[in-house]
Amino acid sequence: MNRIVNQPRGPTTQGRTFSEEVIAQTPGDDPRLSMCLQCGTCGGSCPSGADMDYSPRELFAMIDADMRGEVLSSNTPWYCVSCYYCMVRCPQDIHITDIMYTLKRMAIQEGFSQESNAKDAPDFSETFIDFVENYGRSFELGLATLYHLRHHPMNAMRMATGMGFDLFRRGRMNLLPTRIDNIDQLQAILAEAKAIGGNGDANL
Amino acid sequence: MMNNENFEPVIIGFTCNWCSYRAADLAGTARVKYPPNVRLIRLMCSGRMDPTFVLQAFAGGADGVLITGCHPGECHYLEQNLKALRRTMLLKRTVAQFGIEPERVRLVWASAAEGVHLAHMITDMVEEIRALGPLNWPQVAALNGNSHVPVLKKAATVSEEKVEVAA
Amino acid sequence: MQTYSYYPGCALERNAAVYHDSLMAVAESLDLTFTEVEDWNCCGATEYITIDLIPAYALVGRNLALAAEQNCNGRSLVAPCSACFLNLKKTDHYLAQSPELNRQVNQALAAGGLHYDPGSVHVKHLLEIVAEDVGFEKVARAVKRPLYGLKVAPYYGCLIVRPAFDGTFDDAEQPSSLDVLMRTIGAEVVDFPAKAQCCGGHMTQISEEVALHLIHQLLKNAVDHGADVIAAICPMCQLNLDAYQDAVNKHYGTDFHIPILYFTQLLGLAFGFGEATMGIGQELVDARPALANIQSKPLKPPRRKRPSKKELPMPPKLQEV
Amino acid sequence: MMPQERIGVYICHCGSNIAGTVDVEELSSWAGEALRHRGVVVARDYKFMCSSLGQDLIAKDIKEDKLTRVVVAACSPHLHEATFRKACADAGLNPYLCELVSIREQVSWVHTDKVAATAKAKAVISGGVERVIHHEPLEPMSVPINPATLVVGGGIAGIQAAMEIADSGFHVYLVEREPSIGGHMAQFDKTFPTLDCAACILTPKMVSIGSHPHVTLLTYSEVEQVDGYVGNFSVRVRKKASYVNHDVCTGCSICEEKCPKKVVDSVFEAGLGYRKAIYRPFPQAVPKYPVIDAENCIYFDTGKCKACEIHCEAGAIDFEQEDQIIELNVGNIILATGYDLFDARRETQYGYGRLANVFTSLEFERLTNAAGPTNGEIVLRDGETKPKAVGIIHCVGSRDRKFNNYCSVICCMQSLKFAHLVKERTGAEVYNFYIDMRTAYKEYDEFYQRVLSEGVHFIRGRVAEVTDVSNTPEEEERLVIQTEDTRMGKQRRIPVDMVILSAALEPRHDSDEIAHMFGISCSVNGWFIEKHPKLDPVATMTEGIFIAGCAQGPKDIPSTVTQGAAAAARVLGRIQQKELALEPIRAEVTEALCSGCRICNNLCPYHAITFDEAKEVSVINAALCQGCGTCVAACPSNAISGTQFSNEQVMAQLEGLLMLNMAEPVLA
Repeated sequence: MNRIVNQPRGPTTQGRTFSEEVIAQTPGDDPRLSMCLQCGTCGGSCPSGADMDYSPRELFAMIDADMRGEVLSSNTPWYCVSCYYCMVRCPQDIHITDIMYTLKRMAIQEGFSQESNAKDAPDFSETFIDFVENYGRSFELGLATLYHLRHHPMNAMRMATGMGFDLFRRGRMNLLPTRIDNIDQLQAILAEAKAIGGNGDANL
Repeated sequence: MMNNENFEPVIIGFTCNWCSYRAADLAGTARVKYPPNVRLIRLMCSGRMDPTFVLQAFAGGADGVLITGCHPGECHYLEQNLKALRRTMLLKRTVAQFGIEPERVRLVWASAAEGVHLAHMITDMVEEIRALGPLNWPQVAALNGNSHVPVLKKAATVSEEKVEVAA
Repeated sequence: MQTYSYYPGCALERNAAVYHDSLMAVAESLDLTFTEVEDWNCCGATEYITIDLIPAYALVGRNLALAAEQNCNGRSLVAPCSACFLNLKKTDHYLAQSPELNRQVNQALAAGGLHYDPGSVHVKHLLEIVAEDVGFEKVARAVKRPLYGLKVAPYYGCLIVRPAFDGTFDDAEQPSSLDVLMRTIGAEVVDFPAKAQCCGGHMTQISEEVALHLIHQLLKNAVDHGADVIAAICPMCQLNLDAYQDAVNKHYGTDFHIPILYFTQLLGLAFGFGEATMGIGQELVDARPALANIQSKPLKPPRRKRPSKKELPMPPKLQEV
Repeated sequence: MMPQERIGVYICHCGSNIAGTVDVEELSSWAGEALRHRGVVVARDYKFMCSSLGQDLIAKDIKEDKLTRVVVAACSPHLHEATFRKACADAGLNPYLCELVSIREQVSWVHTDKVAATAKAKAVISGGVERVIHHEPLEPMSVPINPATLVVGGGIAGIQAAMEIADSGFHVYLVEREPSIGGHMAQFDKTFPTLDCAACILTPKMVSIGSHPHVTLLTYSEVEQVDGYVGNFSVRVRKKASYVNHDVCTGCSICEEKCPKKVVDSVFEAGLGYRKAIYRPFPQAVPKYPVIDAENCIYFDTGKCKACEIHCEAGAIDFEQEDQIIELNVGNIILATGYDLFDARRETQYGYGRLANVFTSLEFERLTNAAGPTNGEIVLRDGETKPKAVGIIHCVGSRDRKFNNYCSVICCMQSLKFAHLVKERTGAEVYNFYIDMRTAYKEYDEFYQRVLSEGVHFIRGRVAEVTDVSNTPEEEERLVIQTEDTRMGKQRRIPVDMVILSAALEPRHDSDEIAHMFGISCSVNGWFIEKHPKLDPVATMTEGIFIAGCAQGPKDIPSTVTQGAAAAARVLGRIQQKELALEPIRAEVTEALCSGCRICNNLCPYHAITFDEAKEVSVINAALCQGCGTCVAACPSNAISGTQFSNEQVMAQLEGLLMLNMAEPVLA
């Protein structure tokens, strides 16, 4: 990374700064990103904060400095466990967790998600939604196995022989998820939703 | 239908001496530009805004009326701006009954620090009224004789009283 | 008799089937009826929103639209899974806040012949309705076999109390409704300061290290305070604490074997249902040894040690829910 | 019809400020022509109307042309209305017959098109001309000022204000809710930044107020009702029964010693210590007499005990005593009602109320106070263990949208003081956790430097949580402060034995009711609103009501004392004037028109409108009326007129603005 952050990097091709883009793509009336005081409540509250390469607070400063590449290749959003501690404690009511989801979507869209050391996470999400799109229901443990088969064959073996087997034995694991009756309807809705633009500006 | 683009509406603005009139002063001091379609009348408080003034403004040829006051909770006279709020709500209903688009009456809160905000609101309102076109009020002639105005005012005041009792 | 629309969520179909079954059993004792939303789909968990915004909201939107359509008399929609609860509630909340998002999501729903007006479905978590709508008094009346002597650590996790969209029903940091509920059925509630901490969610799949750390912290805190059993209100929490306990022990060299039961299972036991009916034994860490601690009479409260003369007074506690 | 008035119109160039955008010559010639039929006899433009030459121009015309009305088109009336009114008065014209219309702030500075700007300026002048025709000569009203003053609140702000006024020889009634004056300052041990002992500097002031010949001290008392207006308020005060006859009590305190009922003292000891059911909050209390807290008294509960009565040799105990109602007449009122401390239990993640060794700032003040429950020893809640590490958390309940959006001003300095005291008295490791360090005042940053040099740790980061969930053996049985150290962007967990929460200052829980009773208002945050935040910080919008100290907003002791003195100075100024001139912008009822509907009665925020049952009409008290005009607008019979803002004036201005007054119809 450059040692000096050159400012301003200016608006992107869509005529918006990076910060404005993040705000526009985050649902709700206003994620209040610009209100950050840099107090560190979020970074301090985060259960997986120790493993993040930047604290959420630092990411917000970097967003403000238009450090798009650095922000989108950070592992921070991928380590977010969605516990919402940061959001309820933030003295400025910034929608931190929602912003993390926005950053994940942007990272995937712009091909940055493979940069971070959490590069398997997007695949996990993709695998999950494959199930949802095909069956209408998810399949948490089958999903885990399939995911691990792709990325961590050893873990998958462990799942299959250890815990997975135990769960299966207790009838807590399916071999196939249930399919909803009206899967056509769901698929039509999702197809239309994707056609609308996926990351359409929620705030426009 | 006339071409509204060339239409220059006349808007009468009622401002409160303590906040919004000072906001207008501040817009001036800060050289914030807005269209020259608004002419302001200074009142001591938005609570002074008599519904008759608004009807008279329309009768006299105004295309819109802007009422401005202190933000709720910041009224110089404790809470008279809330009375202006209630009156404006009733007034919008009353003018609608007279065939006037309620959008022609607009209530805006502006503190003495919000010169830019007030200027934006004025610009926005001018554009909105321009899009609506000139006020076309069949009763104008009748009202010019002033005969309806006290009746109207009474109606608005009495219903305000009811609102206050209900509240 | 109170009737609710019911959104079980995927986990209750299989992995957390005991949660569903035990709920259905205790529902009768509490005069509750649940009408399952027909043909509901997955809420997307925390995954769909990671990939695509509008489809993620449309996915949840379909459930809300179905619930609204099938819900003729303004019943609340109840989700027993905290993640489902949050997704349903959050979607409704943001759709109401953002007209453009609402328009786009409804455009997608229209492709399936559906429509949803934000605000028309009132989403509640199962614990919320037991604590607030049913009330502790009614629960107390249903108790036949109080769980005297069973030391329970009430575990809330995150998503029922956080984020606080339109105000949650309980404190975001130190909630107390489940504590009161467990005391109502005779159990002894242990102090469990970690009660609203995160179970790791899907981090078991992303970074096992992080997940095991969080799970370890929870298990340790419950065991440190002498809990026999942890009461859970969410299938994800139950799964992580139950299924990864072995991995935690291996990783940290610990020897935890604290069972994780759904709060409905404990309610059922107190209401007099048998262990088998309550699905005891489905958990990986066997709950039966812990349940053997249940006494027929309340334990004598431990003698409070006399405070020293020097001791300074504590501020009065804020009232529990 | 011949116009009745002779009007002069004066247009200011303001250098190029107006003339650059508005065609001023065109304006003056237009006004002279087009408004002649409305009475304009002279219209001039001049480079700077507000200059003495400009003013002379007006004066000369008033005299020579016998002008009866003047319209000046220049800058905002808020800038030069007084100037031109005075110029008119000097020339013999009643100042209220002059109208200033703004063609600078509202025309030349905000518009760019010269033609459009000139057209608008014409409308503005036309409105002014129409309005001024309906102006009436007015005289300022005057009201006599009762020289006695009521000060509400006996903290340092109220004490200072009372002292200044009483020392000047005027009488003060000082009303205090608690049994003693002294307020929060009396609870403190040391005061920053000089660390002088609070009691040493405060108690002499308390004593001299208590014995001042010009002060009537009404402790254990509350104001119940306020009527009247500036110069002449009548105030009803309830003096609560203390069940102790002050005429015979010697203040020996044997009753306190013998009282068997111990109660947690949640006021003076901030909940950290005990008092008896009969008590003085602290030994140096002023007045020195104890009160019986009937709620906790065994006698009042069971009818038995009377230990205090038995042991009182003076026979001062009087269980039959009743509340006393005292009526006061005063000319001015100073409200110095202080603040409440934020209830730190609401910020659950810091564990106050759950974790024994989490203390609030006020608890810690009592802990360090030599007269406090531990005789000044800094120990844990067990009353004996000395802490080895102490964390001090700033901004608890402040700068947080969930609780209070504002900075509580004193917490940084207070936390530095705490850090110093802990370090000095226990040698413990001290950690300060802050968002921003705010030490902006004389000698304040120097104090920060001093505490830095004493080896106190400063961690920039708002604490995420204080927890007893331990992760490591070092954390066992201790409190762990988890935060992001924003200096390095790393999470830190710091085990300590004691946590001190620098809790926010909040408006008194009943500040809304107090404001309503005295006819003033509260800001969104609940603090009393001053007349002007910078230029009139101790006056309020209600004449005769002043505010001082934390009731107006969080502040430290020096600022509080300054405000107390400032409010006193304002009151003294009023008293010395003996009577007060009021702006004659008032509403009046024309009795003949009033239908007696009473709609206006409840609309007045100042309770200025009453109903005369005999005449069946509403009556407005001119001294109470502040001229907002709400009643004028609401009167369905047009029976109320507002001077300077009458219906006729506004309607006329409206017609003028819409150019309905032109001899030839002009399409606006």
